Amino acid sequence: MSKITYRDALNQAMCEEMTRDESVFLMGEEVAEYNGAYKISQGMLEKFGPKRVIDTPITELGFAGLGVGAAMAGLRPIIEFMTWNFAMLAIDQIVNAAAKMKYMSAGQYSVPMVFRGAGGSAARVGAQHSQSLEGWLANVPGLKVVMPSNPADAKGLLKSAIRDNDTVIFIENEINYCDVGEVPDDEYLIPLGKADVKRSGSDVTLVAHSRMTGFALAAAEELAKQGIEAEVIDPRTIKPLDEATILASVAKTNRAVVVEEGWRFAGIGAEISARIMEKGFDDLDAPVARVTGKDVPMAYAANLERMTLPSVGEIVEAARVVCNRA
Amino acid sequence: MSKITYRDALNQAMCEEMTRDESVFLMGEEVAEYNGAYKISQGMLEKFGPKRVIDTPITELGFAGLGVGAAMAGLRPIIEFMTWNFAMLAIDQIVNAAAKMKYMSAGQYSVPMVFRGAGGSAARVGAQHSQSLEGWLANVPGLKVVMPSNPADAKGLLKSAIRDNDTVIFIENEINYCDVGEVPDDEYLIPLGKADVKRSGSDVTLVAHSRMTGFALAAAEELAKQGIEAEVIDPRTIKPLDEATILASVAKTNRAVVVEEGWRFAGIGAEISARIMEKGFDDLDAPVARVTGKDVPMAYAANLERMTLPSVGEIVEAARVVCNRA
Amino acid sequence: MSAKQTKSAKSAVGLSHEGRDYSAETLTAMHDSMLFIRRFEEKAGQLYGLKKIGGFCHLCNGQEAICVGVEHASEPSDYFMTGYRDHGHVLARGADPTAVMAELLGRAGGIVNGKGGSMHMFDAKLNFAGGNGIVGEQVPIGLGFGFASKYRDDGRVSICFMGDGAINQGAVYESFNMASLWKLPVVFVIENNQYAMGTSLDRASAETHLFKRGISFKVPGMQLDGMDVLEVERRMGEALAHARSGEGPIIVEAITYRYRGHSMSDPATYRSRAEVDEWRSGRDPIARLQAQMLDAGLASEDDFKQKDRDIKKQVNAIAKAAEAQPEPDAEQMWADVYSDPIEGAYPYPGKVG
Amino acid sequence: MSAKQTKSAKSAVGLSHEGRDYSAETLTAMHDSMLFIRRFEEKAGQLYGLKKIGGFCHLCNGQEAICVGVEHASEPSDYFMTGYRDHGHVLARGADPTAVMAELLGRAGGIVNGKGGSMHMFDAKLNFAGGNGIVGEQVPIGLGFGFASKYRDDGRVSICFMGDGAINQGAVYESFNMASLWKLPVVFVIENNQYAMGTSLDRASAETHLFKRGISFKVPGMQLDGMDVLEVERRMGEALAHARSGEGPIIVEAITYRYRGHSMSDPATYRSRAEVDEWRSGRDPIARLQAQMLDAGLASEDDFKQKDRDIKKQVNAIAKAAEAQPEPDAEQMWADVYSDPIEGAYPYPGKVG
Ligand SMILES: Cc1ncc(C[n+]2csc(CCOP(=O)(O)OP(=O)(O)O)c2C)c(N)n1
Ligand SMILES: Cc1ncc(C[n+]2csc(CCOP(=O)(O)OP(=O)(O)O)c2C)c(N)n1
Ligand SMILES: [Mg+2]
Ligand SMILES: [Mg+2]
Repeated sequence: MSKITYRDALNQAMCEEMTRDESVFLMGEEVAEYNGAYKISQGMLEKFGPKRVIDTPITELGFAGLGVGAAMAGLRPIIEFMTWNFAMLAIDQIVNAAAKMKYMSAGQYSVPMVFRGAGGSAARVGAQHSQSLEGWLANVPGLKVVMPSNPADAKGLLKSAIRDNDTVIFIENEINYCDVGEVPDDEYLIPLGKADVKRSGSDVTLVAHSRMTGFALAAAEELAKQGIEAEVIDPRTIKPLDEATILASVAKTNRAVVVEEGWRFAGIGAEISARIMEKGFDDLDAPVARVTGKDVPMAYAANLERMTLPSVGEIVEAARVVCNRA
Repeated sequence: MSKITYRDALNQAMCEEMTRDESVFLMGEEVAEYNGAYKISQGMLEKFGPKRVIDTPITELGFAGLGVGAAMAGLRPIIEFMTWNFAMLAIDQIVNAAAKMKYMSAGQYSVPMVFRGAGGSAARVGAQHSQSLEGWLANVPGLKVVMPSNPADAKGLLKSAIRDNDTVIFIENEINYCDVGEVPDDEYLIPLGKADVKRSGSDVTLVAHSRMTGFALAAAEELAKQGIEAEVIDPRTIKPLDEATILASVAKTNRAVVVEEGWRFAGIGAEISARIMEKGFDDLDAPVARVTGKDVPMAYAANLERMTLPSVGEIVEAARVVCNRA
Repeated sequence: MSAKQTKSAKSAVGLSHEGRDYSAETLTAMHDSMLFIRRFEEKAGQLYGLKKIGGFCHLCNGQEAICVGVEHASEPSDYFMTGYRDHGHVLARGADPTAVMAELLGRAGGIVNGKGGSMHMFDAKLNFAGGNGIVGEQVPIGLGFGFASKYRDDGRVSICFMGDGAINQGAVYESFNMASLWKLPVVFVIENNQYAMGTSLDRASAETHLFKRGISFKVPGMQLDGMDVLEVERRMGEALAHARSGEGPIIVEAITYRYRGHSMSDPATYRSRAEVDEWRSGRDPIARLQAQMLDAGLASEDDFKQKDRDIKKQVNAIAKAAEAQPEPDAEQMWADVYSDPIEGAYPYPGKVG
Repeated sequence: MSAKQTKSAKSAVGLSHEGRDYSAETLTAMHDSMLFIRRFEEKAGQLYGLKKIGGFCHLCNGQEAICVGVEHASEPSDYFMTGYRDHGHVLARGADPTAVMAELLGRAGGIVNGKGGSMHMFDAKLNFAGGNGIVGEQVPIGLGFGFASKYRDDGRVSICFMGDGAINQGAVYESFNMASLWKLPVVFVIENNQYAMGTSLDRASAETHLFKRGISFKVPGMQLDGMDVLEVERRMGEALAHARSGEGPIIVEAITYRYRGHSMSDPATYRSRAEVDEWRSGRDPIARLQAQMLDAGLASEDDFKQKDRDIKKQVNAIAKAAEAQPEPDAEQMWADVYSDPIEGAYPYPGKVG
């Protein structure tokens, strides 16, 4: 095991896969000479040369489509969006082309590629730079959606995503980039579609992905002090969702809180909440609670930003409510 | 009362509002000289002239943004997407500009406009032309999402949408365009944000919007024959959702099925299902069931298309399940 | 026989045109291919009228010289990427016409198992990469094929078709810029049939000389008569040579005309009968090639009549065979969503909760 | 004093330049405006270093002649629409600098109540329409303002700024085409500072003469020295006259340079010290105007020194006043989402279910 950052974990995953497979390339804005806007691709231009690490003009729709075509032609593109906010410009290529191409062509063409970059809210970057798109993308059949919450997951999942023969939406978190964690020294893969129990507990299940996993773990610590043992589940892959792991936990705890940074209406939390009810109704002692970003655009001011995001306190409160301890 | 089509109802709504208010204009592909790809704007060029009924080049992102700017400058644009499928190209302007502008400018600018067109699946138009975007759009604060299911609602809601001072996403249904229904002769408005009980019943609540309202009503007829009285609720406005009407119904029936044409994962049904549980948990005698489009792109072949869409039979079956009659 | 006829460069010269020699076989192949597409689509139009074909159905009647000329100029390893008006292109490339007809009918033996329909033809073994329904979407994808060829240095060219309406989509210019900047082997073929649905070129485009639409990105362009299959073949050959040589992308604007409405449901009242007739009887690409072949003594009127009868018969047989096919298996609905489905998680059936 | 100084056309000629006369007052106003913006942003940079300003903060040091020259050429009723590098533009337009500084600090008295921050300045009463963070997104929106002016025939022009990186976004060409087709009164100002973050112009653009990027859409273009405020003012005046006259849109490419990194977090190692110095000491727009004014005997070195001291003092006072403000009220979080909120449905609080 070594201690490395989430950022370096992503970098290692790409470097290992690009070393292994000539057909993998990295393309995006500032990924090459600048070493990445958030330095995820540090050193990769030097290592792999300009043929495989490619700076683009600012044309998200165009280079996303380029990636789709290159993947159809047999390459394995990694397309970096500087942040996922900018991917809205490219969403037609992601959804109408990448996600549907295999189906429309009855399997003649597949689109094995990764779209990756930072999603959600960074710090103080305002309304247009603080959006969580995982709900939209997970809505779409043909896409897989992966969101790691720590360095080890980030590395193992990104390697799997690059090897996967489908289009994988890989959403990182800018605030997590500097997080440090233990990562195995030997090569490893983490399979897509498997949730991870980040903390065991018997009283309430907290389901939280990406940056919110950390919030949920912090809430669990606080809850433990109050005598409530929370189990924290990180789905890691949002679509397809590993509902078995979630349902098994709820069968044990009989209570659940779903946490997400994004907006509440028809978000990931809505899906998980609905699914727990559909398949675990009789296990539930209380309605599933959702803790989500507030239903407003993100403001710049520090206090408003703090209020808009879910907080550890809100998770604690929600858990107490579902445990009848509020 | 007169019997008119859903198509004519939309046409009348636009004509009345354009007559009332000089600042309203209609822009989109083929809306003027061609009288609309689906003839919604029949006769409007002749009536209002080329200044106010404007054909565009095929540039969804561009003319959506034009609409945003024109609305900020004080006009009241109606931007037609030939179908909502093409709006994916414009979604950055809808979400990052239209929805957030008022907030970002602290109310200095507002974006009073309507984006409208046919959503969902038409008949046999395949994967790229058969997508339901309401879940994505309803996810976004700042937008209102309206989806009428019959001619009278179409007219009254569109008039309200045009007068509303916010950005309204107005999603019609191509297959409903030829539906005929009673429409009041005198001018009327239907307020946004109010659901409508389309059929009263005591045994189970069916919540269904747009074309699925008709499916739910058909299912209710079938259920009645089987001794189950279904209440059918059409939210009409998806965002904000009139949860009070839905919860009141569930408080009476204790059982609910949510129907939507779109994909299940984090769709409208997930939101409604989660919300019923959150706020009506103790009223529920069975888990809420969802009947949705299958989690696949839409195929062209008639049999596959039929299977992919929700069916009346599936709604009946779901209702019987939640009523313990399956 | 399929729409694509064997190319042969070896045979004796049948016709010399603008400094280029065409063998009788080549000319016959081009002719037969165009005529086949014409008759095939007329049949499709009939079947649409009978409601056996559903949804959208966009015919290319009048535009056959472009796909056929491009096919004859290109290598089998070059990629074709196009929009929704794709029957002619896939047939010209050599796809099994029964599979194409079955696709239009939504049958099990369709070229994509009935899942795509008119707008979404694919034939990977012929490097026919679709078949896209979103106007302009195919352009960045076509760019990606060009990128892959440059990446692998495999000498292939990506041929990316678009219409005079598609040319206004922003993605086209993003693609022009990247193709030009990186000198990608892409030929952008604009099929300028002068209308995008009901919108005439000058009502949608500030610059109506579409071959100039690359100037702002240093992409050279050429304009040609898209009603003349020999001109298409010859100049497309030059364009392909340019792209293949590493000099970067090039635009080919082919002036053409569609005889029918935009799709089967369009009465096309936005243009005059006279305008249609002018193109249809004055500039028809099939009649033109026939006249050239007659002139050169390569065929007689009777030969053409017989050929036409043969093709019609053949097309009828194809339609019959396609119609006889069953609908796709129900399992097809769940197939091809993922290459690597995840156990226990997919498919997530849209069934009762 | 604010960044915008009163324009005056009445006074005696202070300087004649390229056939155009500028009063001493006008020259002083331009100078003071540029200098104010320079010092204001330096202060913002300091506050960012102290972590009092968060998120992204893009300074326009070196580029001041553009916003100031454009402001002086335009009418108060013309619209300004720009990207995220917007402090100079909003100040040049005449916004209250304390409100701008408070915005950067996320305070209650911010120009948008602290909700927007550096990238999202708005001042509707000055027709300053933002402040957009998505590269290129402002271009179709600016087109919409031009559309509205034509619709109302109100004689206003929409001035739409973008960078040399933004110019590659497809939406720009969709906008060029529509503006040209419909002859909308829009001036597209390209602030070509030769880098988009770390990407130099020639690594992103096939055609690096950006004023030519409208040729494919029949949008005329002009290139000017964006480090010369008088040239900006004069030629922008011509461009505005063109747009206002009904002749349609025009592109103005202003060649410029940003002295600082892309944003405060960018060390800008992608360019050499020498290159930066060449622009900074050789072509600085403030120094240049000062030299011209000295030459014309309109001011002395001491005047400029004193002015600089005054402005620095003023900026410090502004920063202090802004810093003294409280954070926005908590209710601001729920405000301004909708104009017509719907009773009982909004806000839907993100609280425990
Ligand atoms: C993005 C998008 N917008 C609109 C449409 C609807 N539509 C289909 S074809 C078409 C016209 C395209 O014209 P052109 O590019 O000239 O091609 P042609 O049909 O003439 O071959 C339009 C508007 C679409 N399919 N996709
Ligand atoms: C659509 C989009 N893509 C990427 C970014 C990230 N980004 C912000 S500024 C910028 C560079 C823009 O350069 P340019 O247009 O030259 O303007 P300048 O910063 O030089 O003023 C990039 C890539 C963004 N904000 N929006
Ligand atoms: Mg056309
Ligand atoms: Mg720049």
